[in-house]
Amino acid sequence: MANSLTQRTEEKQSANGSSLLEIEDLKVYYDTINGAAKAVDGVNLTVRRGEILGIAGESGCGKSTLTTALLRLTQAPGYIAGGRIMFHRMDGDPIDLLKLSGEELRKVRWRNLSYLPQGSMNTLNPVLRIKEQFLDVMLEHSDMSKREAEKMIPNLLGQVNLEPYVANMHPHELSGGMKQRVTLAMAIALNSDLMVADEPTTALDVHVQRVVIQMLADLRDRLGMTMIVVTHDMAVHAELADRVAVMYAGDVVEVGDVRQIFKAPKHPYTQALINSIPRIGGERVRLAGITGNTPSPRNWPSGCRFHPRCPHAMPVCSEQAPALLEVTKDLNGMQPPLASCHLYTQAGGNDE
Amino acid sequence: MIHTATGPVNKPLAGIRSWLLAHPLIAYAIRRFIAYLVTLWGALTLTFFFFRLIPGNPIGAYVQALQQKQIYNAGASADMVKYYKSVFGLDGNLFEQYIHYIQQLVIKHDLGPSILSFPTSSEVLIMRSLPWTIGLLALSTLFSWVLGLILGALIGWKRDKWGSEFASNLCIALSHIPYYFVALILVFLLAYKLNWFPSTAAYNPAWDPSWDPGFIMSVINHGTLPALSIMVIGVSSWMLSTRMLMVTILGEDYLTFAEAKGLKPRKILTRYALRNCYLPQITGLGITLGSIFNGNVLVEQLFAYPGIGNLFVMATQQLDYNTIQGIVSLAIFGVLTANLILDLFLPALDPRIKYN
Amino acid sequence: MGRFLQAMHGLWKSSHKVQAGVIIITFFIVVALLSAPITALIGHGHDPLDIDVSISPAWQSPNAQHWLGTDRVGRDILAMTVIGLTASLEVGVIAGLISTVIGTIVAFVAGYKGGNIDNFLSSFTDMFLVVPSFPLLITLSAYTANVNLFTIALILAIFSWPFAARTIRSQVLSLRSRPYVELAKVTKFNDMEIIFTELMPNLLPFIGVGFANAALGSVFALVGLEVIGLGPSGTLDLGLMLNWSQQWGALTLGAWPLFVAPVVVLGLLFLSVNMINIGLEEVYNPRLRKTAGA
Amino acid sequence: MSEKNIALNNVTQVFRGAAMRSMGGEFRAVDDVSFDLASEPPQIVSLVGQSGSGKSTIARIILGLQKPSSGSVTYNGKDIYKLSRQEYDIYRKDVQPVFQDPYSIFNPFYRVDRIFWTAMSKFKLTPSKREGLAKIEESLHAVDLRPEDVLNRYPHQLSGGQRQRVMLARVHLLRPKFIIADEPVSMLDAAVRVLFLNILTDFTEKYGMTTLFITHDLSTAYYVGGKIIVISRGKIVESGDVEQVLVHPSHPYTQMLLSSIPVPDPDARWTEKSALPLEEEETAEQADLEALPHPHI
Amino acid sequence: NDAPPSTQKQVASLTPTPRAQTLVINQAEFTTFDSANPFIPNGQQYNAGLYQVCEEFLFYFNMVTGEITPWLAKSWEYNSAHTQLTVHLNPKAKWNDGQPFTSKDILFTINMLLKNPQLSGANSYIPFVKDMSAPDAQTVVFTLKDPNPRFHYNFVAGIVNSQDIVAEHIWSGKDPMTMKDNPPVRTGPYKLDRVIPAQKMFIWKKNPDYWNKDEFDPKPEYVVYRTGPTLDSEVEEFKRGQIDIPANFDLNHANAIKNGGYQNIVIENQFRDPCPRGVLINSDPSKGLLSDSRMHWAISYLIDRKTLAASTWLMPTVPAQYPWADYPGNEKWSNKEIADKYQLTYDPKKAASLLDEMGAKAGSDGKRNYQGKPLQFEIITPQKPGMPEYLNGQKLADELGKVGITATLRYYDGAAYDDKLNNGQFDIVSGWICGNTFDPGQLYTNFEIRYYVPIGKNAFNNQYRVKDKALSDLAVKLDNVDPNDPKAKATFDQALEAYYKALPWIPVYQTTYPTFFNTSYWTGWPTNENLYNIPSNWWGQFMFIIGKLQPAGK
Ligand SMILES: Nc1ncnc2c1ncn2[C@@H]1O[C@H](COP(=O)(O)OP(=O)(O)OP(=O)(O)O)[C@@H](O)[C@H]1O
Ligand SMILES: Nc1ncnc2c1ncn2[C@@H]1O[C@H](COP(=O)(O)OP(=O)(O)OP(=O)(O)O)[C@@H](O)[C@H]1O
Ligand SMILES: [Mg+2]
Ligand SMILES: [Mg+2]
Repeated sequence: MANSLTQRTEEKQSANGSSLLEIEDLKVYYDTINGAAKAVDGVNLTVRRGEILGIAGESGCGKSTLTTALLRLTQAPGYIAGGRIMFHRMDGDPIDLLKLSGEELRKVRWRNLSYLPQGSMNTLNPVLRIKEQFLDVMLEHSDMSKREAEKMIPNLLGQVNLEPYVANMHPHELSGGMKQRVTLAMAIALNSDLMVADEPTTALDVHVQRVVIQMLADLRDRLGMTMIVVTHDMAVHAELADRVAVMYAGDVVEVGDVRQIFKAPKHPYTQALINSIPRIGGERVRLAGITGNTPSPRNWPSGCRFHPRCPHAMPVCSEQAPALLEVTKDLNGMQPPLASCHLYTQAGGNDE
Repeated sequence: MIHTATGPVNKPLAGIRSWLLAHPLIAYAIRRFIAYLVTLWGALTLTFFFFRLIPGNPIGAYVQALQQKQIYNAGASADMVKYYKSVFGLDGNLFEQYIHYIQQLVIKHDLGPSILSFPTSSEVLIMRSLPWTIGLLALSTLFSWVLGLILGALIGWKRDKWGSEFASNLCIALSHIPYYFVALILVFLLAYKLNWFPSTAAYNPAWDPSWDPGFIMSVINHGTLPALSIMVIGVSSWMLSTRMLMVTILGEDYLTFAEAKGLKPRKILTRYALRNCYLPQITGLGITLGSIFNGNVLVEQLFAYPGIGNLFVMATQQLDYNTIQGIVSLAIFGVLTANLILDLFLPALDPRIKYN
Repeated sequence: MGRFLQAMHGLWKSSHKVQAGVIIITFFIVVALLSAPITALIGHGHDPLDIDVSISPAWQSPNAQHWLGTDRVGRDILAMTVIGLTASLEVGVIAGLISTVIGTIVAFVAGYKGGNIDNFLSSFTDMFLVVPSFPLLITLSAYTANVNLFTIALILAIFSWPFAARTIRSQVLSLRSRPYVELAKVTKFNDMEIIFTELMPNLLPFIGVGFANAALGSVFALVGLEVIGLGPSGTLDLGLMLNWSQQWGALTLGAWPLFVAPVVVLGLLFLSVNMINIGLEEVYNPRLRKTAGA
Repeated sequence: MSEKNIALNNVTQVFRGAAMRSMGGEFRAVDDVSFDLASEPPQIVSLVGQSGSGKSTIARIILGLQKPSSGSVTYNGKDIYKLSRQEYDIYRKDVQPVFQDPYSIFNPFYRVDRIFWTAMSKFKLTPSKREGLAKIEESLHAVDLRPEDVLNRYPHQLSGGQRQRVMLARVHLLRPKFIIADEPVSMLDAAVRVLFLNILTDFTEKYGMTTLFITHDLSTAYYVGGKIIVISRGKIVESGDVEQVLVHPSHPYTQMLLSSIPVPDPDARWTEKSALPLEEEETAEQADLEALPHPHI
Repeated sequence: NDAPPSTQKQVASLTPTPRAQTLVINQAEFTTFDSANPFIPNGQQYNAGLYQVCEEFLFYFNMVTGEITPWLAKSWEYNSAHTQLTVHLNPKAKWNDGQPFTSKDILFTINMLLKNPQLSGANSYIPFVKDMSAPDAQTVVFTLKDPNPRFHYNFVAGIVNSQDIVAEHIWSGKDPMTMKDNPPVRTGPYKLDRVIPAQKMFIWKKNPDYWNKDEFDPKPEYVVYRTGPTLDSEVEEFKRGQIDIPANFDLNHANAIKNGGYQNIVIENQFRDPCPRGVLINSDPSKGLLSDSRMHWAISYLIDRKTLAASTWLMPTVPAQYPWADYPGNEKWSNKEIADKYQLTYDPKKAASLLDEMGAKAGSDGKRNYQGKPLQFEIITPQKPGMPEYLNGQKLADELGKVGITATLRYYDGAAYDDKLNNGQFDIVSGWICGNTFDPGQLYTNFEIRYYVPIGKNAFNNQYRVKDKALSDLAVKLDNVDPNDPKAKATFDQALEAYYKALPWIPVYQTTYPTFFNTSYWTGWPTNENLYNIPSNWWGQFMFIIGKLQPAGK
């Protein structure tokens, strides 16, 4: 069995770079007393095999909503209002995750898509031993015997630097960092194609945070797992991601290589974000930040949603929503990023 | 801080304190037991003074009742008053009476003679009624609990369905009704209008108590209405709290996570939701016992069921201190002990409960 | 207070159950407030509760003169119901108020002061909770002298305050270490000001629900006492009517209204308070509803 | 204006309880901590450390919200628990907090402006309503808020950043000598965080307020500048100028903290694996981390 | 499914005995006791059959006819000074364990009482008996300390029962305070078969060796006393023929049953209860206005006896003028002239003028004040709300209110009521007037000043704290007068007039407890036409009813 997992890793790595997940015009809304909150409103995004895609953006911009929707875990009062999520399996045709029946979906989950939820302090069932929770998922999605599966658990725990005896413990006997790592071990148990990690480091103390970040990077390298890592901490993206998607107000405003995002951000929002990160050492400069308020998902601003806070806002910005387009200007030899900003559109008077 | 089951406590500590720290289970049990004793003592003392401070001197009234028998010209007798005061532990001031009461209870385990059935001791009366009450209460409570748990879990699990919403609203409405209200309506409908069930007594008197199936059927037949009045409310309140728990648990991360793991719904329901659901309900069971006894008094009185509640009402009318206090003490003792047992054993069932 | 009214308005709009409950209870309150003119109307000038079988014979079936018939001594059952409802509500409100006040004070002292005071008060409350209250209630009500509506309410309140105290105390505990309380402290608020201006307003919903439950609980506890014939006073209320219907075998005589009228009124009273409770719960506990705004 | 000063003298805070069983029944959240804050020259002093190291406890002790188990806090040389009525009033006015959680700092029952009005009436700032309003508006402007966005609103109608800035406006209104800011930015987004920090540093200079800035984030501590105190497990392990301590950390604990921070630069990724043992959280063993001698800042 | 195999009929038996051989009597709630010791509490449960079928008395008084029937005894006589009473026993009498019933048993019983003052009833003898002797097995002689023409009343069952006599061979050497005497050894035609506490049921079985079998042989093999269910259910039991005597019916139900087509019902509503309902006043001097007899009359004028008699009692009845039941036998105590002079009428105007006369004037708000304080009375009653006495009290409170006196009414339960009464902590009682069992002298004893104790102390006689010298003197005088002496009538009339003048107890109406019998299994019940003995099933005299019953032949 362990062999077949390695085999899987090799298969997956051989397909690196091809697209794994294509999100098209995804809309996730919440029903509220004051009308629908359009938390995710028309997101387009592609995830490539083997990469770590970082999703950044300030609190409330819809990051968690997006990730839960990817696994179809959206809970009432939320609902998926439209779009497609095409998943390209190793074998066979791409499937639209949003069209799967309950049973089909159940099979895809964990085998193909695993998930590390935000605040994974409470993701473990308090009344079951760690071992049992591993077995539940392993026996469900493969045809190993219980014996074989049990044998694999110490190995999986070892991968996240946990001792084998942890398998016999109950969740409350573990510290937060340990729980996080147990969840992580569970997420890699079946060597799924894609792992979605929502804020994997946020609640952790600094040095545990470092350990987890390094572990994620390591897992990708060794298992060839594709990952989506959501966090608002830009430094983590700098440390971990291959590409970064920046979300603002329920939409992706810029996607690009991590270096490009940090060195040459295109969208004014991304720029402001990058310019708000204090650094240790060197001369202290006064950073600018972003003035103004985060808009409400019940009532996004018209046109470009960033325009009320944008230092470069033009009249067109409030009228017309810019599309997410490739920006080829000032590339400095990096991959062309996608950005939705009138600074780079014809409507904005920037004909490229 | 991490608490590992396997990791030894390596800090050198001294004395009993350290020993207790090293044996948290025993330390917990001792602490819990002390708390139990203190609450028990407190509650018993509270009721003792409560009853003794009620206006109305039973002995004067009592002697009067004896005198009324006399047709002609009976005078008061100081001897009589004195004698009965000592018999009933009513001589001396309140504090002496209290000491006497505690001594009697703790050392002799004796409640003293009843007024209701003098000179028979109150225990005898209580013990005579107790089996009926326990039979009625224990069965209907347990049955309500199990049924409520199962149905509650179901309506919690299917909470989006119309039927489940209806059921839960119905439960909310029913769960707060007083027992006797249900009893009244049941008697009106099932006993008076339809004549399906008898509305009084515990069994058909034509039978002698025995293990005869006919007698047992008769007991069941007579117990149905009182049990139903307790259960209608019991089941719906357990359903309600189970549903609430279920809904809370369904919102927990570990359930979302279980779903993300692609487990079969049945497995999620049983291993993830239910397992977490019934444990807190065991604690709940202990807590409700107290109020069940309250309602039981009324139900038994309404159905002339020969249990503790019925006895209590009669004892009250005679101001039979010993019996009244015996019953109340028994109820307090029962509730507290049930809670103690549950508290001591629950951690064995529920890994989450740490002994602190 | 503007916010309070606004919240009430939002509540009213957001739940049909709350609306239904409020309408029923308002109707009852209006009937209770107008009980004097209503009974006068029922009696066509006479006192419909006066006992004189030469004027109003006993055990009449419902008729044009007496919509719900008359009882054993010729009193009008509809008038009895109106008066009974009034008395029941009055007892409920007084008992609810007393128990809420006691419960709230105990809860605030215990929860806010903490330490040994809290330990003592909480143990005391817990003891009250394990003592079977109904038996004590029976005894107390049987032997209390000079009973009137107020004393009954007081007796009932003695046994219902611990519930309010317990729930409110836990809320106080959770609120008292809130940063805004600490901010108030560093702004030189004293304890009383903190309790009344910082904590109390946020606990109003709890206090309100506690009041409603205590009031309803007291109404029903009293009716319970009376049903088994141990009511502490002769005040004509709904429970006494139920007791009479049993004692006098009203059903055999075809005088079902003596039983049915109080049962229906109590049932509606109960239903209305619970509808409001359910409605509130649904509005405030979003997990319990399918979609927001249900 | 005369110089004022807050001094912590061997302050120790011990928590007892069953929950501390694994620690032998008691837990020293703050362990023999001494340092001074002086109003002249006004400066920012950052207090950094891991979660649970005792930072908030120190803040609460300084604010008089918690009485230390031993040691004392003095204000201008007088124990804060022994102040006369007048002195106490002055102390209260001079030492004001900014708390961590922007969500629970406002009583949800009241409009946001209430915190200004109560502060003004309690500290007897203005006689008339009109003047008061003018002052409030001035303070709001000082923190880049438009009065119409804030006044007459309920807290839930404001964003986290706005709320934290309202707290700053309150400080502006009161002009205390000392601000005790307990993790004021940890719940804010990066962009808003910078705005807040800018205002805070401006205040220090403009109004001469000495700020005790508590944070677990070394980069923000660096950003605000001034002095720094590093605390671990209730003990001060290192202190000094921010540049000195964070660029050339001398203590292994500080070094460990620094090395754990991801650097916001994709070209400067960690090359080696963390040197820390992985199994236990409470590593960075304290055995060799001895408390430094009484630091004076 | 609920019927036992032994009962083949459709109707389930409510007893474990064959229905056709059983007399089933429902009772209001009682406790099942396990002691038949009549000298300590609970041995005297009068509604469980003990006094009706198991125990017998020396003499029985039939109030309906005014006759005294000798039973265990044959006769009594006094010496002329009324200082010695001789009782002659029936030589046939035997205990139900076969031992003869003799004078030694009486001597033993009374001696036990004399020696144990804490025993119930001891005070009926200690102050009076100087000496006792039993010249032979059938003769007992009591020598009294003072003349007493009524000492024999102790041995005549008037209301319910009289002095219990216990068997020496059972009791001697036992501690009378803990002796249970269970099953009771008495002389009656039935023995205790068993008690079923869970059913609150006593089953009495015929004693085949009953001493008086030749002359008195009741037909039912079993007599069952049980606690009946609620009224509505009891009606059902009655209609199914499961019970012979209901406990809770009133006339309306009986009529409803009869009109509903059930013919096996006998309704008897002629027998007067010996106690008219009344209003009794705490006349203690410290009670101010209440101690004034004019106030008593004022209250009397506020009682609308006619309306009450028609409305509140279990059936329509008649107003009372005398403080005793209107038995034919009581005719000899009445005096038309005095009664007409002191007519008890409803006249609120008179009441008001009496109040004015006493100085209880109404203030501007209509409320009357007395000596500067507003007048306020608490009426108490031992009967639950809705019961006749309660309703009477309520009416009185209303009427008092109308003349400007605030009055509240409160029901007190069992011991609490007794306590209030004994300690004098009440103003007015709405209850009943009892006392005249054999002659009014017994009643007036309650007004003797020598029994007066102040409020707060237990009173056993004169609980109403009456301190009327004239009435008291006459009462004392009557104590020493033989009521059967024709010369006594004048004193009785004087006492009656003194009573009316003081009016401490105010009669309201005569009372009748209608009784109902089922003829499905037993016939021969007393009827209105043939009321041959007291029909109340909780009285000792009920034995004679049982003796007359015949099986209905089913
Ligand atoms: N249950 C809900 N009902 C209504 N609105 C909701 C609900 N859950 C989320 N939202 C709204 O959806 C928007 C996006 O929320 P989401 O949790 O996805 O943000 P996020 O980017 O993950 O933020 P964070 O960094 O704080 O986790 C927010 O504005 C939030 O208010
Ligand atoms: N009232 C209390 N009772 C018991 N322990 C407490 C109490 N207050 C704080 N502690 C403990 O004291 C330690 C220090 O807490 P403190 O809040 O000062 O840490 P901190 O440095 O502010 O941490 P964080 O960064 O998480 O806010 C913690 O371990 C905490 O659990
Ligand atoms: Mg999120
Ligand atoms: Mg903190």
